[in-house]
Parts: sequence; structure tokens; C-alpha cells
Amino acid sequence: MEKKVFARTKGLTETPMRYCPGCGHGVIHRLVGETLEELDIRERTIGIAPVGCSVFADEYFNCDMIQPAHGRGPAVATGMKRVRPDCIIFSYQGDGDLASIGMAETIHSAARGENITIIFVNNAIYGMTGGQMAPTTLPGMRSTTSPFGRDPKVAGNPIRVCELLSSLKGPVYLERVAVNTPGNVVKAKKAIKKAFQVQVDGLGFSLVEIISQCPTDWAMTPLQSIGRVKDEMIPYYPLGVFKSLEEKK
Amino acid sequence: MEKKVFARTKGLTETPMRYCPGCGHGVIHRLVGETLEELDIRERTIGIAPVGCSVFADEYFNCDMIQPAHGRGPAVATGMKRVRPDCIIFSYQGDGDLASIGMAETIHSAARGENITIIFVNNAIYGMTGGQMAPTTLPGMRSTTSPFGRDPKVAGNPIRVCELLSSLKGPVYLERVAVNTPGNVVKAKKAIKKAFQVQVDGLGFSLVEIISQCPTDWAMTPLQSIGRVKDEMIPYYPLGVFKSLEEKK
Amino acid sequence: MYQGVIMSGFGGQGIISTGVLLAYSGMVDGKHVTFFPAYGAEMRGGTANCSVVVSTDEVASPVVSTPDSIIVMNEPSLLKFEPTLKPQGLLLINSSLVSSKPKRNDINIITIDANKIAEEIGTVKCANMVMLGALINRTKAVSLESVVKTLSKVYPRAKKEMLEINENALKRGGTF
Amino acid sequence: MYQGVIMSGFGGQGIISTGVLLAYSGMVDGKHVTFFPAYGAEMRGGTANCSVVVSTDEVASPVVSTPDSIIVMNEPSLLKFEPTLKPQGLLLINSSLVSSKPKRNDINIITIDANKIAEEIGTVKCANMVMLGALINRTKAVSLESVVKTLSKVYPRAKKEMLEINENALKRGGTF
Amino acid sequence: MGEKKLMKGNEALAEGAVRAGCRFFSGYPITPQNEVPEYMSWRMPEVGGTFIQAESEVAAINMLYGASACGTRVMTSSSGPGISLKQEGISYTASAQLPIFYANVVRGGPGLGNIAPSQGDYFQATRGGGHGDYRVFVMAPNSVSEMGNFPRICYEVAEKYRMVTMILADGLLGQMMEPIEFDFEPIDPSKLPPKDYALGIQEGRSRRVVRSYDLKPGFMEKHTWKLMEIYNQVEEKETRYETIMAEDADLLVVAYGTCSRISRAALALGRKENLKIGLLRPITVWPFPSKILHDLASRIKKILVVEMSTGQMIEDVKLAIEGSAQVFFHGRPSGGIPTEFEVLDVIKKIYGK
Amino acid sequence: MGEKKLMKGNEALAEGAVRAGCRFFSGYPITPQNEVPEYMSWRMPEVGGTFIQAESEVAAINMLYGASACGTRVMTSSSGPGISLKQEGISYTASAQLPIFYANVVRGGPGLGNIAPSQGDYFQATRGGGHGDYRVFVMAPNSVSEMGNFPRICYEVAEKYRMVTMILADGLLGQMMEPIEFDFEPIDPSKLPPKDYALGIQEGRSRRVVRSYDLKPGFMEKHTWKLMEIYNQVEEKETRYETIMAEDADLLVVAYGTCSRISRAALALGRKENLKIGLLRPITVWPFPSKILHDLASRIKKILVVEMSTGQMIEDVKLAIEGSAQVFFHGRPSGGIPTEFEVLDVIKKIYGK
Amino acid sequence: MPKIEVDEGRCKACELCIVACPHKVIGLAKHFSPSGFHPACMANAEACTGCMLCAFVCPDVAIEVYK
Amino acid sequence: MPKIEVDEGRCKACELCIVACPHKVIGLAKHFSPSGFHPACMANAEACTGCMLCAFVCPDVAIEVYK
Ligand SMILES: Cc1ncc(C[n+]2csc(CCOP(=O)(O)OP(=O)(O)O)c2C)c(N)n1
Ligand SMILES: Cc1ncc(C[n+]2csc(CCOP(=O)(O)OP(=O)(O)O)c2C)c(N)n1
Ligand code: SF4
Ligand code: SF4
Ligand code: SF4
Ligand code: SF4
Ligand code: SF4
Ligand code: SF4
Ligand SMILES: [Mg+2]
Ligand SMILES: [Mg+2]
Repeated sequence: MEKKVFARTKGLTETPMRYCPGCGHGVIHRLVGETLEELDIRERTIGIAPVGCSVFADEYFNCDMIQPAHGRGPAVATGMKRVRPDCIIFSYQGDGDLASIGMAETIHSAARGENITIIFVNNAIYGMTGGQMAPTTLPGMRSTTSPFGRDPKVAGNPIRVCELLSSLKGPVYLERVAVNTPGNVVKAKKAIKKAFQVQVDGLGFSLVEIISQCPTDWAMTPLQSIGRVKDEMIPYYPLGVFKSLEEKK
Repeated sequence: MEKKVFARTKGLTETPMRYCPGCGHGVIHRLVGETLEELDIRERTIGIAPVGCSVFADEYFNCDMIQPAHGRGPAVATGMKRVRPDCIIFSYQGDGDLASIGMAETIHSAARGENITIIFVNNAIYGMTGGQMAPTTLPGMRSTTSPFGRDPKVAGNPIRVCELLSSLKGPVYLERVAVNTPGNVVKAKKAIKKAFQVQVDGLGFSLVEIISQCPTDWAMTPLQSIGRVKDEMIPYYPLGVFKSLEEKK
Repeated sequence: MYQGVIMSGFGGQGIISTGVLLAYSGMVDGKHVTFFPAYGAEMRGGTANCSVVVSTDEVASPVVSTPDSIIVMNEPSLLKFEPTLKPQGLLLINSSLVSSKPKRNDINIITIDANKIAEEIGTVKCANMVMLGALINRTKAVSLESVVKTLSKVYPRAKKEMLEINENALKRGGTF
Repeated sequence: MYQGVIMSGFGGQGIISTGVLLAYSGMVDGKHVTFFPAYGAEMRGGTANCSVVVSTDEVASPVVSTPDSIIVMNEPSLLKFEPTLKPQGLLLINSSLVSSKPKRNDINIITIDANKIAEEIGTVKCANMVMLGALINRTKAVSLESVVKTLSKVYPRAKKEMLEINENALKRGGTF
Repeated sequence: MGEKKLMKGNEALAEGAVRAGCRFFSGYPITPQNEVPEYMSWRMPEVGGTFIQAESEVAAINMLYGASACGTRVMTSSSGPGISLKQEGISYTASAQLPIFYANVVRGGPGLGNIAPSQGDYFQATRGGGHGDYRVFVMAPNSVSEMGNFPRICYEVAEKYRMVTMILADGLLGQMMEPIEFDFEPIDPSKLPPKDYALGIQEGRSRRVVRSYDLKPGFMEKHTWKLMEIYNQVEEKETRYETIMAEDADLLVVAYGTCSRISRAALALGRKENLKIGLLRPITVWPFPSKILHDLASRIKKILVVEMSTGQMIEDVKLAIEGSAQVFFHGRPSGGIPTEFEVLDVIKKIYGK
Repeated sequence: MGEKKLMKGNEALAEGAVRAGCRFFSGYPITPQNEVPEYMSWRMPEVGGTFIQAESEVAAINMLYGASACGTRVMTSSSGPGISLKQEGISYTASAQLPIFYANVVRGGPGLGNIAPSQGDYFQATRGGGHGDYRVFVMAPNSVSEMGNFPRICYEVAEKYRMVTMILADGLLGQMMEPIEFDFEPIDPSKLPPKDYALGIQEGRSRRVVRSYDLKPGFMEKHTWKLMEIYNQVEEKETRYETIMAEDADLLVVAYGTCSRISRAALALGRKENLKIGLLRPITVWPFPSKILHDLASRIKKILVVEMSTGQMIEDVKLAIEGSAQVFFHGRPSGGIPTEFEVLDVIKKIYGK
Repeated sequence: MPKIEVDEGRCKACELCIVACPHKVIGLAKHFSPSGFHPACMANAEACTGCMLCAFVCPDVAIEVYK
Repeated sequence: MPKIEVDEGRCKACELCIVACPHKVIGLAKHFSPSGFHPACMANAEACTGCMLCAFVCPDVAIEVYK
């Protein structure tokens, strides 16, 4: 008989996910879920859902979950980790959530070196609210609030979060990955696992930025959307490690 | 007869300043005031006072002034510059104001590349409220909320604002200076003037970080306080240009 | 004359624009109109419905709680809205996608194999127009001419052929 | 017994701690006490004043609007508070720093060259204690013993000599 | 004025503000008001104005503070959580007496709540969610037409009295479409009289300062009373309401926004059954039409308040009538929308009592 | 309980919270409450708790959201502008039914205002400055002793009803010193019963979720009514007040916080002149002691409300009495502090009417 | 023999697995899933090597792989 | 002769000018200023070179320099 070599992880609940077809959130959820299972931390993990499409993450991750105000995940994580240092705390956030409204909380939790893990899903758009410009929307990219394409003269250039955080002493692990190809998915998994391991080892702040696709608000088919990730997103958001214990800046 | 070679600038009002003896805000005010006069922009400049000891700046700068909510200077500056691009807009801010509560506004105005000038006074303390820890308070430094000295394990390491901003594309001029010696004052003046010139020339976002002293909340005499600037502050906050048009990163 | 309409179906079925079209046409006809959309909390492209009122008098409530007529484009919509229909009201069912049978017998029911008809006309995307055609034929809420005139306003970027297809679909629906 | 006191002067003159000392001593004496500080909006180390109530009954209002006694440590304080003093109230003026003369003649005025006396005792910093000594001597709001006992609580980090100097200053003030 | 157009409430709101001379919009996306920033993102550049998608609602309101201080007609909009974040800035703006206009297209709350229509932010709007003694001029439209036409009134009030003004609209008003005809010609803001507080280029005048504080003892108190005097004037002169069939009514419904539409439908139903129901619709909810309500209550002894909340405006109703009538309540908070039949049922029950 | 100590109100507040089991404090400096974070910065580590100086008030309240969700007794404090910034977080906390305790040591507003004592944030505290239908349990101490002893009550109410609780204290109460004796033994939070909603280690139980939303149609409405039921219970069981010489009074002063102290002094003066003045002091301002006031007003026909604001609690007074007595007002907003003589003068004028 | 199993209740027909499969094993089925999609299926079952690449990219964790 | 003038209404006796002066020109006066400080003064006037270093560091812009 065949052996099941790839099965659904126990790190996720049985609830089918309500993301759009081809949405990157699903894969990223799986990678986090598998990490919880593989590191055997699921039962002592508290996840933080953002406000964004993945607000529903509180139904999908098979661990304790909390859903706070838009952008405040890192503050909530700080509160939880300080009173429950024995728990593993991760904050799952979109680019609007983390890099726009939540910028101050992101920077300060990183600067404090909170021993938490942030899973940062950069899909260059506000998914949940219907496709408005994000701080990470690429120059020239259309959105419902940059209908003629983002004009850096008016809206500035997109923010590269890993680069931004890397000048701080607090973060010990920062990596940018993508989930557009099987190979990148494998690398993303490694990065996510490493980020959690950093926390398990009590080393400090870790963040993985995941370049993701939002076919719906990019007005693309799923296949087109992973094309854009490769052709437009990754060139602006280079993948790689921005900070790690081994290679300190 | 002797000629007056050093006179009070018209860039400041006649009102005597209410800062404590030896406080760095005074010198910095003078440098900004002189710049307004020397660049002949005083009558088309709108200054933004922070919430902090220098909330009183609205009485001292001899130009139109506005006093907004704590930390929101860059947002207010954005609003003003967009509707009055013919005016010169500067936001004068303390470290609590700019780097703590106002972090998001700071980063995003910089990322948008707003054509404004920020005068950032880093005295490593919350002056106005009586000496609480700032995001820039040095490790080991006592404050009323770090009574045993700032512990980086609990409160994180101080944030270096120029370094933080330098990964962004928006800022075109970032420099850190100090006002603890006559020589440094002269350099500070040059930096401030350059920052305003950048705006006059319509080039984009400029920020000068000025290492300053707060004798009162450092519980020091003015002389001791400039000693600390030299011995403790500048080593952690290296002076220099972090971004300029000439030497783009 | 007062006609309160509910249209309901999947996100991709053009429910919202059909509602807008009806309201717009009503306005063109000099009637008072309101349109109110509601989206489900499920996946994007989940269910969507809208309320349209076309009336000779000013419209008081834009919320159609007991519709005079209903267009049902998928299974869940039938379950949800059949009970709200007024006695003697009109229930238009897209039988291509709805297999259940309505339970009430105090209402007028018309089942239309709209997807099939639409494909015959040119594209499944005009199934909504087939249904709307039937609705206006039965209710006379607005005139067919107004709807046809309005098409290009509601779909400003539609190509001429598409507009023609829609017109045909409306007319075909008008035979029910 | 009810004694409402205002103390007022420059920031560095120990106004606040003198007020606390008086309140603390009142508590030690088993009285009801309140203390309320107010800082000027000017430069740090600008003016400061405080209200202290010492009373055998529970203190209703902690705000002393018409004081029974006032300690005035600088010029602006005289201007500000003289008018508020109760008729027959006690006005203690540090004449080392206040040159103006009070205008009222329905009050009891004591002028003390407190800075000079303080310097004689050991340091100008205990001028506040000289004034307080005079105040408690005249008002009997609290006992000298309690004040002396309390000194080390209000100045927990003060050296023994400093405490002695303060004690001497209090006693010296008590001669007024 | 021009032709009738079928518009979404949010779009009408945005277009109404542009026509009324708004030339600076900054906001942050939140459902159910996203059409406002989306509309402004192309409309503002079209009229030479500025659109900024701010990094947060906090930044957005503070951008307004700056732009308004320069004399520009400004706008922001948001919903529930975003409006809460703006409260500090609103209080500052009120204190600094800068005229601004904003809209809350209310969703279900508290918390993240849901994106369904609600009237649960009435307290926040009328009692100042921010700190300190201040008031906001709050208009409550009940149609797309009013969504589009009220911004002009708000700007006029904002500038005349130098105060914060807002439109409080439940999400239904933002999402629905109705025909709209603008009742005013587009205003060219460059033709408006200059503002004597506006910051900018001095050109001979003395320097100006805009501030929201006064640390000198007693000054802030004076300033606050000055604000109150202004607010008293606004109460006297700018209260707006509408009554329907109140003359002969023996039961008065009080409702605003969408609830007033639904109540009007219930009225129509009830009148058919010879129930003498009337309606008072506050058009401004601050200032609340207390005087007329007080007068009506001296005659009509039963009052039904209908709200899409657990009961907030009902306090203003009770304050107005001072115990002179019986007050009943029907509420549907956090996304519940009453139907006209439901309201009529409640009315009948009250008659039964 | 231990000996009497002379403490500053703010310090008493902080110490009271610690004794009541608070083990997580996060806040941001603002006058006149700085002594609270300053005290906590050394006291928290001393008791094995956490002190964080947050980057902002927004971050502070959201840290509480997290820490409270883990079952910890938490606190934040601020004043005016900072409290406004917390409103979104407070609304979320209320919706998620997380018990938290916070304090507003009120300064003069609106805007930056000043740092003098004020009662101008009453509306914000009692009407929910945040969005949506929710209530906060609001205690209004009038002495240092109460500053120190009320936090325990707040924690009990917060946990019993799973709601937001707060202390509303004008700046004077924060800054003044008085002797305090704690009326309860220090609480060891590790001995408190475990919370069945608390996130943490699963150890066999099923996973838990804390959230502030429900997008399923109708669910948020149900949730909101559930909250209202809880609030109704709180109104019934947790209303607190104090009356002084109200029995034979023919004029009733209603005042809270510092104003109640000043009014008590005025009472004493007035009684000496044979004026039959009484005092009702709300100790909880939400729930407001409406019932007792209603009863009193059936007999006492003149009511004077004294506030350090332009008039906010007066609305609750009017709502309670439903027109059954005449209501007068004396207010000193934004830093003004009335004196007992001033209040007595007003009283005499009312008698003269 | 290696194979995949698609949970039709989860599959949303995004086709990401189709392009991920190096052996062109996967296609979309003719029939509708309960949620109205044409779910992924093994169109060319023999070619499957059980490499799991399809499962790696599936956003809905709809694929399980057997080997 | 080069000299400085100290505005006694502004000087707060912080002594920063004193250490900044390379020629030890400046000292604090015996008398009190209106705001209660011993203001800076030229204690060693002849040594002044008018180099302005004192004015550069004065936080209260209390010094004017003549040359
Ligand atoms: C204070 C506040 N402002 C705005 C919103 C509305 N809002 C919900 S999600 C969202 C942005 C979502 O974008 P992102 O974080 O990139 O997540 P995505 O949906 O793209 O995964 C916004 C603006 C809110 N809920 N609260
Ligand atoms: C929202 C808000 N939070 C807090 C405060 C209180 N506050 C006033 S100034 C200040 C910090 C001042 O420090 P900094 O910005 O470093 O300026 P400095 O006084 O040191 O020059 C704070 C926290 C406030 N006014 N508003
Ligand atoms: S809108 Fe975009 S981010 Fe949101 S679920 Fe759909 S594809 Fe994913
Ligand atoms: S407190 Fe510090 S920063 Fe403030 S005026 Fe005094 S010395 Fe300057
Ligand atoms: S397991 Fe490999 S070969 Fe088999 S279907 Fe998936 S991707 Fe293709
Ligand atoms: S990747 Fe998953 S959801 Fe997409 S088509 Fe394949 S099996 Fe279906
Ligand atoms: S001008 Fe130069 S030499 Fe003269 S006092 Fe100043 S620092 Fe000294
Ligand atoms: S530096 Fe200026 S303020 Fe300081 S002592 Fe010299 S003159 Fe006076
Ligand atoms: Mg996104
Ligand atoms: Mg500072």
C-alpha cells in the first residue's frame, strides 16, 4: 500500500479556508501550521490574527488565537509574551496591518527585542478592504486608491520592511521569502521554522516577510499572480536573510 | 567703534525662552532662526512645535507656527506642504515625540518623501513630563521610569533614527549633529541650513538629528550634561551624514 | 406602483450590476428608486444580494424586507429569501443552478434555465439579463427600452457585442 | 482646629517638600491632613506653591482658597497670595528675597530674613525650615517634635548632618 | 446643479465634498466607506486637490489639522474603529478652532464588530469621543441626496463657527444607491474669502500661531467658555429637523438616518390603519432638536425612539422632554436593520398599552 | 492593611492596583499621572510583574488586550489626549469581553489643553468615547484613600462581568497627598481562580479564541445584546454612591470627585447658616445612581450640579430626575477649581430664586 | 503507485498545482465541486512520482500525496 | 576692542559660555539678575578676541559680540 507522504498538518484546524482561489495566505498558513506541529509547540502557542483577509486565521490555526485591533499585533504579542514567557507567541500580519497602521508597534517591538515571531505577509495590497494601495504596493501598480498606478512622487516608494528593521539591534532573525514556486515554498518553510526556533530558544525578535499574491485584488488569475510575484515583486523585494545570529550586521 | 559681529537673529522673536539653564533647545532654536533669516524664508515658513518642552517654540520662532498633537508633526507637515507647496514647512520634535509616539508618522512621511524638514532634538529623555525614559535613552541611563538604569533586556536598545530612516528611498538628506561644543554648534548650523536648502530646492525629505542635553532631567549641571553628550551620547549616536544627494546609499 | 425586488446569487453572477441596472432604468423611467447591496461574510466571491425598489412614490425604506419579486440565482438564495416573499409575489428561479423546489404555494413561481439560455445567446454571463428580462416583463417595474438604453451606462466599458448580447438576453427573458 | 496653609516660592526653594513635611507631621500628630501641589507653567524651576490642610476634623476641600496662613518665599508669591489670606490670618514673608511690603492691615505679618538665618545655620537650603518653624510656632498646627521626627521620612536620603541642620532651622524659626 | 445621477451614498458624499470646495482629503481604508477614498483618489487630482492615503486614521486626522490651518477645505472619512483613533485629533482640532469636516459611515461595533450598517456611534459623535469640553456639529442624512448635499452645509458651519463638523451615516447610507441632484453650484474654493487665521505666507501681516493649549492659569478655562458660547449659538441657529404628520399625531416616532426612512414606511402602513403616528427626524443630532421635541411632547404623550443601536439617541429624547411623555424604544444594534413591519408591530403594542 | 501612609493620589492608585493583584502595567507618560508609571517602573519588578513603557497610548492599551487575554490583572493609565488614543482599544476590549482596569487622571482639555485638574472627560468615560454599543464601569474617587482602594473593586467588577473598568479622577486627586489605609489585604494573583477564557498552554483543554468581531449575519447583534444584559446587571448590582445630609435637605448638590469634596465644604458652611443643603455623590458615574437621585428629586425640588467642566454629568442628573426638579449648574472647566465659597454663593442665589 | 488525493471540498481550482507539477499529472475535473468549482484531479495519473510539489503550492491544503 | 554683551534678562547662568571661551574671559557676576541668576559677565575683558564661541553655545542667545 502507498504511504501518505504528504498529509494535512495538525497545526491547522479542519475548517476549510475562505481565502480566494490562489491566495497566498493558504500556503503560508500551512507552513506555520506544520511548524507548530513539527516543533511540538502547538499546545503552548498563541497566535495573533491580524485585521485583514487573514482575520479568519483565528479559525484556521489549531492553537489558541486572539484577534486584536488593526496593526496592533506586536503590542498584543508583547503583552502576552511578557506575562506568558512559557508560551510561543506569533503575530500573523498583512502589509497594511504591519507596515502602515501598525508601523510604530512593529518598529518598537523589534527595537525592544521582544521574544516573539512575526509572520509578515506582503501581498502589496489591502486585500480585505477591496484592493487599496498598501505601503508595499509597487510603483506603477494600480489599486483602488492608486487608480492610475502608484506614483512614487505622490505616494512615495514602497517600504522594504526587512531592510528597515535591520538597522535595529533588537531583531535577531529577519528573512524575506516567497511562496510562488514549490522551491520558494520550501525555503519559506525553513525560514518560518527557523523564526519560531529562535523564539523557542529565547533569542529574541524574529520576523519572516513573505511575498505573497492576491489574485483577486490584483485583478489577475492565480497563475498570473504568481507570475507577477516573480517578475515584479521579487525584483523590488529581494529574497534573503537580512539578519541572523550567525551573520550579524 | 566696534561692529556687532554676533547679534540675535530676526528668525527668533524677542520673547525670552523658558527652557532650563543649559538646555540644548535654546541653541537649536537659534540655529533654526538664523537659517530662516539667512535663507530669507522666514516670511513663508510655517513651523511646527512638538508636544515636549519645546511646545513653547510656537512663541520663539518668528514665523507662522502651529502646535499639533504629540508626535504628529510630520503628518501635520504633510497636510500643510501639500496645500501650500510654496511655503517652507519644518517640524521641530523631541525624541519622545518623533521616535516613540510619532514613529509611524516619521517613517511614513520619510517614505513618502514629503518635501519637508524635520529638526529632531534627541536629548535621550522625556524632558517636559519630568524625565521618563525615551526610545533614545542610553543603556544603563537612569530616568524616572528606568530608575535602575535602562535595561536593554527589558526596554530594548535605544533607537538610532538616522540609521533607521536611511534604508528608505524617501529621505534625501539625513545628518546627525550635536551642540555640545562651539565646533559642533557650527556643524549643526550647517546641517540645519542644508536641510532647509534641500526643501527650498524641492528635493524632498530632510531630517537633522541633533544630540542635545537636558541638564534638568539628567539631574546634572549644564556643564556635566555637555560632558555626557561627549562621553556617552556621541559614542552611541555617531555624528555624520547618513544620506545626502551627493553620496546616495 | 411599488416594486420591491431582491436579487441573490453567487458573487460572480452579476447580481450587483443587475440590481444597479434595474434601479438606473427606473430612474430613467422617472420613477423613484433605491438600490442596496449586501455581501456575505464568506470568501470573496461568496454570496451577494441586493434590494431594489422602483416606485412612483418616494421610497421610504430602502430595505426590502418583504419583496414583491425575487430573482434567485443559486441554491442558498432560495432557502434564504423564499420565506420573505409577499403572498402572490413573484419568484424567479434560475433552474440551471437551483435544483430544490420552492415550498410555498401562495406565490407565483417561474423557473428559467437561465444559464443554458444564456449560453445559447452567447455567454453564460448574461444569465442575469435573462432573469431580469423576465422580471420586468412580469412586473412592468420598468420599461424594456429604458433597461436597454441604460445598459451602456451601467457597463461603460462593455464592448458593443456584449451590449447586444445583453439586450438579446433581456428580450429572451421577456418571453417568460 | 483647622489650619489651611499656602506655601509659595521658586522651584528650588523646597516648597513642595516643606508642604509634605507639614502634612506628614500633621498625620503623625493624629490629625487629618491634605497636601496639594501646583506648578507654574513657566520654566522648570519656575514658581511652585502648595496647599496644606491640617485639621482635627476630616478635610472636606483640599483646595485652600482662603488660607489661615501663608509662607511667601519670593516676590511674585506675595502678589499672588496676600489677597487670599483670611482676615487675621498669618503672613510669613521671607524678607531675604521679598522686598515689597504687604498691603493689607487686617492680617498678622511676620517677616523673617530666612536666607540669611539659614546661611548662618549651615546652608541657604534650610530657609524653608526656618519659615516652617515659625509657622508651626505661631499656628500650633503640628508639634515641633512631630516635624523633627518626620524629617527623615520626607528626606529619606538626607545625611544626618543635613537633618540636624534642618532641625536647627526649624527651632530657630520657632523663635519667631 | 445638473442632472439627476444614480450614485452610491459614499460617492455622493465624496462628490458633495468636492463640489463644496474640498481640496484636501486624507483617509485610510475601512469598510463600509472605502468608496470615499477610492473616489477621492482620482477626483482630487482632477480638481487640483490633494488625495493622500494616510498611514493610519491618526495620521489622516492630523494631516487635516495641518491642511485646515492653511485655510483649505479638508475632509477625512472612516468608520467605527478608525473614528475612535481620530478622537485625539478631533479634540485638538476643536480646541484649535480649525474648521474640518469628516464622515463616519458607521459599521457594527464595538471592537472589530462587523461591516453591517449601525447607529452605534451616536454617543461618540454627539458627546465627543475625545477628551475635554467640546462639541461637533453632526448631520445625519437619510438619503443619498442628503449624503451629497450636506457636506456643503458642514463646510459652511465649520467655517462660520470655526468648529469640527461631521456626517454620521449608518453603513446602509454609504452603500445604497439613489438618484441625486446637487442643490448647489460647485464652489470654487479659490473664490472663498481668505481666512484670518490661516497660516502661510506672511506678506506684511504679523505672524500667526495655531495652538490647542494654554498653560497660563485660567486661560484655558476662558477659552473653553468661549467655545461653549460658540456652541450655544450653533444650537440656537443651526439645529435642523424634519417632522412628518406630527400635527395630529398621538404617537411620535423619533428616528434619524436609515431608521427614519424605515419609520416613515411604518408610518405609512400605520396611517392606512388609522393610527395617528407622526415622525420627528433630527437632521442635526448635535445640536439635537430639543425645543421642537419638547413642544411636541407637551401634547403627544407617547414617543417611540427607533435606533440601530441599543439606545443612544434616546437619551437626547429624554433630555428634551424632561419626563413629559412616555418614551419607548426599539433598537437593533450591530448590524441589525429593523423593518417597517417590525416598527409597526412595536407601535401597535404601545397603543395596546 | 497596615499603617496609615501619606501618599500621592497617583501613587496610591498604583499601589492599590498592585495590591489588588495587578501584574502587568503598560503606559506612556503624560502629566498629571506620571507618578503612576514611575511608581510601577520599580514596583512591578519588585512583585514579579511587568512594567512596560509603551511607545504610545495605543500600544499600551493593546498590550493590555494581550496580557489580559492571558488572564493577568492588568492596568494602564493616562490623561486626556492619551485616553482619547486608547478609545479604539477600549472598544475592542469591551467587545472581546476582556477584563481590564485603567485610570484617567483628567487634565484640562480639549486639545493639549493644560495640566490642571478637570472633569471634562466625563462624557468620554461614561458614554464610551470608542465606537459601538458598550459600557465601562467608571469609579470616581474623591480622596487618596479611595484612589488606593478602588482598584480592587474595579478588578472584581472587571472579572466578574468581564468588562472594562476605570477610575476617573481629576488631576487634583492624582497630585494631592493624604493619609491612606488600604482596606484590603494584598491579593496574590496566583491564588485567584483560573479564567476559563484565558489563553496559554492547552494541557488537554480545547483551543481558545479571543475575538472582538463576528461577521456572521446577526451574530454581532446577539453579542451586543448579551453585553447589554451584562451591563444591566452591573447597573443593578454595582451602582455606588454616598449621600450627606440629604434626609432633610431642600436643596441637593450633586457632585463627584474633587467637586464633591468642595461641595461638602460648602455644605458645612451652608448648614452653619441654617441652609438645608444635602449632597449626593456618585461613586460610580457609570452606572450612575439614577434610582436614588430619582427618589430624592421627588422630594427635593432644587438640584445643583457642580462640575469641573461645562456640564456633562448634569445630563445624567436630568435623565435621572425626568423633569421632577429644577436643575442648576455651576461649572469650572479646563483647569478651573471652584472654592467652597463660590459654591455656597451659587447655592444662596438659588435659594433667592 | 504514487498518487495524489484532492479534497474536493477544499479545492478552489486555482490551478497552481497544475503548473507546479513537473509531470503534468494534474488537470481540472469536468464536474462541479460542492462549492461550485471544477476541482483538480489526476488527469495523467501514471506520470505521478509523488514528488509533492503540487501539495507544496496548494493554497488550500487540498492535496495529500501517497507514495 | 572686541567685547561681548550679555543680556541679563536672558542669561540663566548655565556657564556654558564660560567653558566655551578659549580665553577665559567670562565669569559669573556677583549680582542677581531679575530672574534670580548670577548672570555671565566679562571677568577678564581684555582677553576677548571676539571669536564668538561663547555666543555659539549660549542656549539663551544672551550674548552679542562686538569686534
Ligand atoms: C483602525 C482600522 N482601520 C482600518 C480598518 C480596515 N481594514 C481592515 S483590513 C485592512 C487592510 C488589510 O490589508 P493587509 O493588512 O495588507 O491584509 P491583507 O488583507 O492584504 O491580507 C484595513 C485597512 C480596520 N479594521 N481598523
Ligand atoms: C498623546 C499624548 N501622550 C503623552 C503626552 C505627554 N507628553 C508631553 S511631552 C512628552 C514627551 C516629551 O519628550 P520629548 O519629545 O523627548 O521632548 P523633550 O521635552 O525632551 O524636548 C509627553 C510624553 C501628550 N501630551 N500627549
Ligand atoms: S482578497 Fe487577496 S489576500 Fe484576500 S483572500 Fe482574496 S486573494 Fe487572498
Ligand atoms: S527639562 Fe530638559 S529639555 Fe526641558 S527645558 Fe529643561 S533642560 Fe530643556
Ligand atoms: S506529487 Fe508530484 S508528480 Fe504527483 S501530481 Fe503532485 S507534483 Fe505531480
Ligand atoms: S492548488 Fe489546490 S486548490 Fe488549487 S487547483 Fe490545485 S488542488 Fe485545487
Ligand atoms: S567672543 Fe570669544 S574670546 Fe570673547 S568672550 Fe566670547 S568666546 Fe571669549
Ligand atoms: S551661556 Fe548664555 S545663558 Fe549660559 S551663562 Fe553664558 S550668557 Fe548666560
Ligand atoms: Mg496585504
Ligand atoms: Mg526628549
